[in-house]
Amino acid sequence: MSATTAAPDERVRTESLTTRLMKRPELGAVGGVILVTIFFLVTASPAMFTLAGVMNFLTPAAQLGIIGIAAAMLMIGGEFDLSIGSMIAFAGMVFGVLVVSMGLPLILAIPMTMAVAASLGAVNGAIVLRTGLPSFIVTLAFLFILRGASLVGLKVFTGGATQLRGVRDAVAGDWLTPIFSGHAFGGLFRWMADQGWIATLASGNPAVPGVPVSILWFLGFAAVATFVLLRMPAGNWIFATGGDRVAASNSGVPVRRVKISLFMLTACAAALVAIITVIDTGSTDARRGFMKEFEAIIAAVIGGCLLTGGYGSAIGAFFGAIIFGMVTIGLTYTGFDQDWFQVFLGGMLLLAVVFNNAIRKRVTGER
Amino acid sequence: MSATTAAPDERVRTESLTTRLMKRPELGAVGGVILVTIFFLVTASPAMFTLAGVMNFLTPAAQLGIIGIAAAMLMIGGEFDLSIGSMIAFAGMVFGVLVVSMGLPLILAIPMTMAVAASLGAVNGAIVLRTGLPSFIVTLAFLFILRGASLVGLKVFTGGATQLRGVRDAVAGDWLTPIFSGHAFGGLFRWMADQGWIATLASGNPAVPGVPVSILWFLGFAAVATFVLLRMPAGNWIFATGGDRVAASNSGVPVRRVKISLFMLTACAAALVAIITVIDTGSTDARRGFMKEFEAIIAAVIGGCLLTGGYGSAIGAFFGAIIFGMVTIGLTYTGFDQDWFQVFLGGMLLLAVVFNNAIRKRVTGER
Amino acid sequence: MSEPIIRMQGIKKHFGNVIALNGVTFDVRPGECHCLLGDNGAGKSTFIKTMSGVHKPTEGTITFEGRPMEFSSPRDAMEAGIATVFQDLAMIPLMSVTRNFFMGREPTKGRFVKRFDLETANRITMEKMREMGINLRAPDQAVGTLSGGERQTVAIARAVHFGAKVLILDEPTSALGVRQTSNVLATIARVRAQGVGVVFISHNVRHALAVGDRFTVLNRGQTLGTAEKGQIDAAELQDLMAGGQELAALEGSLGGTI
Amino acid sequence: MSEPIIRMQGIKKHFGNVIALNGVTFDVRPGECHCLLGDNGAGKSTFIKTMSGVHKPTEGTITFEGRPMEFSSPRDAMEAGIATVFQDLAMIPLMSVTRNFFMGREPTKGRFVKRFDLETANRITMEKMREMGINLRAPDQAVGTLSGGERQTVAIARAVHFGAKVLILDEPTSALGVRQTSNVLATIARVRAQGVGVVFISHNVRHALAVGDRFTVLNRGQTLGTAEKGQIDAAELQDLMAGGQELAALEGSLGGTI
Amino acid sequence: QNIIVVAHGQANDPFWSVVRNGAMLAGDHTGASVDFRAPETFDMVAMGQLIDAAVNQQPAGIVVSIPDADALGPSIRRAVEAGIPVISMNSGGDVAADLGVRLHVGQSEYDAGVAAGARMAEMGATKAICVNHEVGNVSLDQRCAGFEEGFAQTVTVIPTQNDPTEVQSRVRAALESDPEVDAVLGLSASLVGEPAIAAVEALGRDDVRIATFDLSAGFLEAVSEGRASFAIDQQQYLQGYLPVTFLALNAEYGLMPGGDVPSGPNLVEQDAAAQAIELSAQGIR
Ligand SMILES: Nc1ncnc2c1ncn2[C@@H]1O[C@H](COP(=O)(O)OP(=O)(O)OP(=O)(O)O)[C@@H](O)[C@H]1O
Ligand SMILES: Nc1ncnc2c1ncn2[C@@H]1O[C@H](COP(=O)(O)OP(=O)(O)OP(=O)(O)O)[C@@H](O)[C@H]1O
Ligand SMILES: [Mg+2]
Ligand SMILES: [Mg+2]
Repeated sequence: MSATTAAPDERVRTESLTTRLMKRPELGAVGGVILVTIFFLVTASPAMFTLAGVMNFLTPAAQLGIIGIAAAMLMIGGEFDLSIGSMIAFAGMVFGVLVVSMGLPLILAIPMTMAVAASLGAVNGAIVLRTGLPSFIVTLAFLFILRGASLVGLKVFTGGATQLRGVRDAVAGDWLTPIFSGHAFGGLFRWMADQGWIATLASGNPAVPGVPVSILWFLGFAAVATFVLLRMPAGNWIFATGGDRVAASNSGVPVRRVKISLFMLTACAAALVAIITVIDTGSTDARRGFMKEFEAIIAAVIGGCLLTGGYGSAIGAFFGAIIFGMVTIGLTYTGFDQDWFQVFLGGMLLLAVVFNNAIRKRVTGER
Repeated sequence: MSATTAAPDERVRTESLTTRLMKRPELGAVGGVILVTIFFLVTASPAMFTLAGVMNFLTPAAQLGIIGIAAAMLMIGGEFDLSIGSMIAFAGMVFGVLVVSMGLPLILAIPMTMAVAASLGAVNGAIVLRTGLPSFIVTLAFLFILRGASLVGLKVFTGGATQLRGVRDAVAGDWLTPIFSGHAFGGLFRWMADQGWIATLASGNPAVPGVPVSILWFLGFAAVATFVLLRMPAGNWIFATGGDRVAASNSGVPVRRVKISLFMLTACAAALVAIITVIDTGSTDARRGFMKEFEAIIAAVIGGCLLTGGYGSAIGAFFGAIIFGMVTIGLTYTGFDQDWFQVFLGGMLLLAVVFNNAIRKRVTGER
Repeated sequence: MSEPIIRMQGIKKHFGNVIALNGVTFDVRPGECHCLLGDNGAGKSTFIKTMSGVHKPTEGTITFEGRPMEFSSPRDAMEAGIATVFQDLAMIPLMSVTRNFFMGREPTKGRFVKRFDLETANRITMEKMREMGINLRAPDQAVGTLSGGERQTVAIARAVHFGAKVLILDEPTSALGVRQTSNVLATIARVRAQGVGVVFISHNVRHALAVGDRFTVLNRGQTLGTAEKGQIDAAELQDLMAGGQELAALEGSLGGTI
Repeated sequence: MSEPIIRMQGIKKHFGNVIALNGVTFDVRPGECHCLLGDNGAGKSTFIKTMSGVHKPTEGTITFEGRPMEFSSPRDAMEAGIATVFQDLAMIPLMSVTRNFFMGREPTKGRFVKRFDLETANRITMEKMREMGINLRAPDQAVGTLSGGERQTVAIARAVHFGAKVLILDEPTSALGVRQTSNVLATIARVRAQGVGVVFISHNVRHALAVGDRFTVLNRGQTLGTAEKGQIDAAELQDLMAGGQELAALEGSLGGTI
Repeated sequence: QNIIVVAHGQANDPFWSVVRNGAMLAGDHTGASVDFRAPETFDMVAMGQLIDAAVNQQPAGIVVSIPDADALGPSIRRAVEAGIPVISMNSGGDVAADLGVRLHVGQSEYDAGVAAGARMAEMGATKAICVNHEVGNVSLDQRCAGFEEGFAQTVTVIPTQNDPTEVQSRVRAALESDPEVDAVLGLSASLVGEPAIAAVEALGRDDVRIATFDLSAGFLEAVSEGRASFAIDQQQYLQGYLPVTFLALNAEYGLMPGGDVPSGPNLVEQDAAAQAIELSAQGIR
């Protein structure tokens, strides 16, 4: 119908590859990571960027990142979950009880914990959809309820204490344990230590016994989440649902199904973190995951998610979690007076996000 | 141009007065208050609804309400402030230092504290507007920065402690003190006690020495905020700004001015609460106001504010704060086991909000 | 004459105390274009929303292919073969044109993991838009940055692409340029010839007369009556659409139809 | 011929890598209706948004009443006397009709505390809407629940009420019924007679010819030329608006103009 | 009889849950009904309001902790004025008498910190960090301050959150960035002490001495195995048990001891640790 079909459009200016790359919301948070890295390279003790140091700040970042990515997906879908942190405590309690008090093997205990978490997530979602209340207030109620229930549960099963111990003994020898705790690639690292490629401890063991499995889970989850969001129909539905619920529903997106699934996913991510940390520390207590919902949302927002839904990325939350982890742990490596910790934390966060944003704006022109 | 001008429109069904009343967002939260009251009338010790008991749960409700109403106005204007709680600590620190360490009279110390708070609020707002970042992340940075700064400030001015004492002595005798602390109508209450109309303590003093001034501030602020929102051009601008920033700006609303003013207002409300509580307790510490930003948002949301902006009311936040105050204090009047406290708190909040919502829906038809 | 695909009888719809529809009866047959006309606020959009599963009627029955039917969501209606262009277009501004085009009905590829086939989707989108007379710069432009007419064209192209049995168009040409309008009208004629039933809402008498086979006029939530093509002329129709009230006097060439 | 109120010269506007306007020159004189025509995506809305202070032009100059001018916000433009009906209407769905009508320019009463005079505002709103041919149920109905045409009428009535020197209308009649359309066209004629300069964007050749004094056609971000009334006939104009490309063949009465 | 306990630490805090267990057991033993209450976070304003609420119910006695005498003073005085016997526990021993409180059960946080610091110095440590999981909580801050005093060297306070993984990473970071640090003091055994042990062991440093306030079974195990140095025990079970018992007896027979009861400090070292493990796992120590 027109002759200009294939010819380049005169209404479009050409742009460079970097410009095109920087435009992707996934890459928005990279700038922040670079900035924070440079900051610590200058100010922190060199121990921070040894292999051991990097693993050290990546471990909390990974645990935060797993829930952060889930929170980001839920946020893209237009909802919040404030019960993530309490869910970590609750799922940890359930898992601990199943493993220690009931003595179940992991192959049963893990699916059961996940099932409990998923059904609580579904309850959250169902209430939100049924009542039309904002998810903020509904999941807030669950923040309190689950936190309280963890305490009560722990007291019942320990006979009065707020800490349930003995998980490490209970799962030792279970064939699933290495998948959820400890370090991967131990052999490789030992070999590298023997070759003198990586630092060793006084005892001759490698300073880093391997890659903590939580980091692998973190990487894997980020990859899967990104794939789902960008390359699967479900991802399209999530963006649509969060962008405009009515329009999405009118266009045939199964909005309710999407939202409920996302709530379940978030709860399961919290349960995964609970399982990993409970096995790792060998115990669980009533304060686990305190304020984690908050940090998860922070990671998602640093990574470029909009609180209003419909925009964001899993990779952004990935980098957001790394930024947050680096800043919280990194300040300990610096010589700054630790009383200033929170001031620095806030300042660095602000700087990283402003920097991200400035780069993105400069690159995409105004928007 | 048409004949049906004055005649009743056949396209409208008549509705009763109650229906029309219940439709107002201001009244949405009343249902929740009634429900919660009934619950505690049944379960709690009768001491809760004596005069002393009512004052007792209204005092925290009032302190929460002052920031809750400000948070509601900001939320209606489309923004968040997560630095409210830290601002309470910071303003409290500033005020304490001015009064105790510098020995300034209240007539100077209060305006100076307010000015500091307002300018920090303006900085918050300016960063949000300048960078286009979500206020969530910007004020989150200030959450950390101000909390950290309070700690550092307290340590500097007390020579290492995180608690600053002696405010009560410093302000005793200042003519402004009765306006910001203590109880109003003390004479009236003493007279009523002498008449035997209200309960007295063993010492013969009335059990309630008067109405805590924070309650009067709360009532006054709620009235003014409601008036501004519903009856002033500025109120219209706030709703428009939060409803759709671009549309509002295109229609000539000074969006930037509105947002900055709201940030300043929120900060000043936090400073007011700080001043009231610091004078009342006679001390301040680095943990003051911890998580209050959260509770303020809860009060606003219980009261019917939408997190996405453009909808809500000050009266709603007023009742939201009362519900929250009643539930947190009220549970201690019941015989429930403290371990279950959080479970009940969450359950009651959920119940109150669901109930509000159900009533409103039933009354307005579907929406 | 063939059986109606969809028949709506005595439809009423109340929103709280607002009565939007007060008993409307309407049907569409395969291969016909049934125009729904009426003043602003007459209830046209509300009516087609009940037809496409967005609203549940307060009263009244819907029969689809002879069977009584209750759509519980727009997805149900879509699966039954009803595609709709809503007046507000139902687009997500932050999403790309392609993603909006295929929202809810993404083409997939891959054996085990069904991936969203973006290449195919992009190609189809560009093609369908070009057929409607819009040359997009790129299929990944956000819908929010499209011009009003471009956006409307996306919605129409999408509905035509997926419209199986019934195609509902709520003022589809309101923001369109002359070329795009003539394309849309030609498209209506084409799909009608393929046996699809079309419901067409317009305020433009000339557009309605150009493609309509039957004309139903709504006024203040009620049906004023239905006319066959040829039974009614432009001036009469326009009079009905204005709700029987006279028009403002105007100079210029507007004498006849607007 | 009188001096132009507003003159825009060589306006360019880029969004990132998108070139929306590539040098457009345009002016409006008091008491004339200048029509801005063009295909979908030609850049009409972008152009009038730079005129009303929403966008800053990437390049080009704006002269207002003979003085160079830079509007830093729509509020500035409004205060200078420019009222605009945007294509997306710039309404807040959750707010009432009255509050939308007076948004940003509320009437006040009271000596010390300037209160929003809601009674007056309600009265004016109902009156102005009635003049345009819409009988609202109540002035406190939320705009989000109005029908498309009702909503558009609110935006037009508002702009007309506040339009002091220049009135810009971006496709104001797209969602309107016949009666409302004729009211709007009559209103344009009326305010023009009062010496207000009107910029009128439309895809309807007949509407443009009915009220326009001059006609400027945009195509792909550039001016194709300006014609005076009488210099050009409907078919020529329509040809220009279609960007010089032929129209789809159509049966029925659409032969001439759409 | 109804006795109300208002504490500044939450029911899910491992330390305070032991206090609560003690109070509850005392309730069982004496037949009094015990309500245990605490604000949601360390919040002096809210705590004052909880004391007011308790006074309104006219109980047979009130037990309070007093981390901030200025803030809680008016509420406590009101209780005294209303004729309710008040006993303070845990913190506030120095101000209790001025406020009209009958007696105090507990140990000053500051003194306990001094004892811990002195012991640590005695064991030969030269440079220490104090890991504070709730900076700004005055009673925790005092523990660090006392430790510094007893240790007679500057002590760096490392602020952290409640999350064991983060605590572990930060302790490790602190040790790596300053290899001279050879002593770690935690302010909570389960929240800080156990992750600190894990961090030190991951670094393979056996010259670092680890001590903590309060007890947890896991930490005690480490002490008994020699992987950690000692835990500071306030015997906070007594802080819950004794005041309730005293008040119940007071209500029944008008009895009241004549002076304060110090419940600690008591350093649990390798020899005594094994015995405490089981009790700790049950929430008694
Ligand atoms: N959700 C709602 N709540 C209240 N009233 C509503 C709602 N939706 C529509 N209405 C009212 O119902 C009437 C019919 O609206 P509808 O959108 O169906 O009109 P329409 O015929 O499509 O008009 P137009 O030609 O202007 O698009 C309008 O007067 C409108 O104000
Ligand atoms: N913010 C933006 N970012 C990128 N491109 C934009 C933006 N706004 C407009 N455009 C592009 O600029 C072009 C001109 O858009 P504009 O809205 O001005 O067209 P129009 O002439 O008003 O069309 P219509 O008649 O359809 O309303 C369109 O192709 C559109 O895609
Ligand atoms: Mg309509
Ligand atoms: Mg346009």
